[in-house]
Amino acid sequence: KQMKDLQFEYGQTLLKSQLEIQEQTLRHISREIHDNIGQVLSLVSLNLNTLKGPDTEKLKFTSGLVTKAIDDLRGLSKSLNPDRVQTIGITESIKTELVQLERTGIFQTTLTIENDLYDMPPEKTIILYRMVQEVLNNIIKHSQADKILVLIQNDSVIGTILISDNGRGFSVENKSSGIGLQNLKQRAALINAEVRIISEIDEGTSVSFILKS
Amino acid sequence: KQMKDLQFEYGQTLLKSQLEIQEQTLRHISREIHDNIGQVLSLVSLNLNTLKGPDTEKLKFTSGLVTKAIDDLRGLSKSLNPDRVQTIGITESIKTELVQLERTGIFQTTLTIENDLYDMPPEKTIILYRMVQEVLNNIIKHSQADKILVLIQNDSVIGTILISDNGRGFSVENKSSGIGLQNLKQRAALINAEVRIISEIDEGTSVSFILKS
Amino acid sequence: MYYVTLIDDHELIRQGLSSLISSFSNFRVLFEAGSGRDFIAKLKPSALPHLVLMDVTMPDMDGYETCNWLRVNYPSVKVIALSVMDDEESIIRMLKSGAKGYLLKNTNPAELQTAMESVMERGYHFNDLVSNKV
Ligand SMILES: Nc1ncnc2c1ncn2[C@@H]1O[C@H](COP(=O)(O)OP(=O)(O)OP(=O)(O)O)[C@@H](O)[C@H]1O
Ligand SMILES: Nc1ncnc2c1ncn2[C@@H]1O[C@H](COP(=O)(O)OP(=O)(O)OP(=O)(O)O)[C@@H](O)[C@H]1O
Ligand SMILES: [K+]
Ligand SMILES: [Mg+2]
Ligand SMILES: [Mg+2]
Ligand SMILES: [Mg+2]
Repeated sequence: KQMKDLQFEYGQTLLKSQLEIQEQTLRHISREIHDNIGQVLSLVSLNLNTLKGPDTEKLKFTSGLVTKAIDDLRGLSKSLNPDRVQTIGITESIKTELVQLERTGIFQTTLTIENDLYDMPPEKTIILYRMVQEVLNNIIKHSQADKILVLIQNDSVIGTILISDNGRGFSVENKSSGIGLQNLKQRAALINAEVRIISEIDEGTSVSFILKS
Repeated sequence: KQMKDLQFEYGQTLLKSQLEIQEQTLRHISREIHDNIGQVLSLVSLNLNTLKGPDTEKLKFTSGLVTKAIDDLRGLSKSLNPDRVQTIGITESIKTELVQLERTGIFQTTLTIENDLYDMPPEKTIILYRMVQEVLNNIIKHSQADKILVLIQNDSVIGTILISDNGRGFSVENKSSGIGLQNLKQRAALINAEVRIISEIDEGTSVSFILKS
Repeated sequence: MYYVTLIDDHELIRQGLSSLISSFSNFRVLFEAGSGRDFIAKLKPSALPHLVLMDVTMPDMDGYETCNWLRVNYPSVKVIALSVMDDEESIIRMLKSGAKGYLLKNTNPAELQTAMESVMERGYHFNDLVSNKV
């Protein structure tokens, strides 16, 4: 009994230490980008725009590249916020994920919101977000789909997030081993939610999270 | 009892989810820097070096700035590795911290290694590293010191990390509340280590970790 | 001729801006400062700048504080914020603190000059960054 408590505590402390180290890295990088690299590139950009020379075309092109690098760094700097998911909420986080999937050029995605979900506590948001990511990762890894639909509903007592793909599907009973779907159920139980998986070979897959308040 | 288990599991899952999200952010940013921003800037650098114009001085200067930005990004990309501390080990991690402290221009640091510590399990390394960081952060925040000494010893049964500063010191008995030093003792217990704090007003502070194998 | 002061903790940026502004025929750099505190120490009430180009994040005394200080003590001195950040919060806070325009540091020189002229002649400069926020 005491032994078990100690092991628990060890596990907790380890996770916390890892988290703290990563948070510090994120903060450090965000600061470096902001205080240093972004500034230096701004100056490059300023200088390029005042350079004169015979090769104006090339100068313009190069200057465009620097602008792109600055914009990209700014984007990174924003996504570095360790509390991003909590701050923007689950619906916005899903949007961001879908935009990234679209960018791959492989998936066409549709998000439909029939009444947005109520705000939920930050901890719940984080666990739910990881669950959504697991489902999306499964689609990327296993489905061979080219369309992804996400439907968000809220009938004031129960909220639903439904994620479906038009891929190869699988037999839910005889699925191969993996810990993703197992984790999903465990995590759902912890946030008072339910997971429903419907899939049929060649008929695509749909996973829904039923959120009870 | 069951209730307690559930709460604990919830806490674990929450920490894990946060860790996973951060890891993903780190990986994403590392990839972006490497595949995208770094490449774009390399192209900028190339272009600048082939540009001709009346203002060679400015061109050279600007090109130097781009090279600096590329080098800095490469440095960031390295520190983005989520497992960095585990990979390079505790002694190297301490070196990196001290180099950063030197860079502030406020502290002069000395690291002495009398027999390096034995390799330890990755989890232990991470917890120990956080403990070292807490001590260094306390020096930064509270000590008003300008010198930091770190001594690493290993007499084959017991390893020691001693960190001392030449700052204002404090009364260990009547210290003001903070959770840093408390955490230190708890964490030490978990990795089978001991913490000794010696401090006296105006006489500096030294904190040692005694690592039993 | 308008006199300009540059406040930025990044020395390279100050140098770059300073040499750029020296090429604008209607502006001259009066002095440079590395933070709000440094600025206040160097400021001579008998020789105020017409315009300040102000960084946002600086140690010691940041752009918001310095802007507010100017608004209270020398309301005639105009401020344009120059930053690498384009987030809503920074922009709104700088404008609320009294900045008459907000530009990114990689703004091209022609637009910078236009903005400086606009603030001196009309009292403000609206670009997309600013208009979307007010
Ligand atoms: N959207 C999907 N389309 C097709 N097959 C799927 C889909 N989602 C899951 N599967 C099938 O179910 C199996 C189990 O999924 P699960 O997420 O548990 O494990 P995994 O993804 O293989 O590994 P991991 O532990 O990394 O998640 C997968 O191996 C795959 O065969
Ligand atoms: N190296 C040091 N030099 C001088 N005083 C110190 C030093 N280390 C700790 N102290 C004193 O001991 C107190 C307790 O330290 P502790 O790390 O527990 O808390 P803290 O640093 O104030 O807050 P935190 O919870 O963020 O760590 C500090 O507030 C400070 O007064
Ligand atoms: K001039
Ligand atoms: Mg999976
Ligand atoms: Mg502390
Ligand atoms: Mg700055």
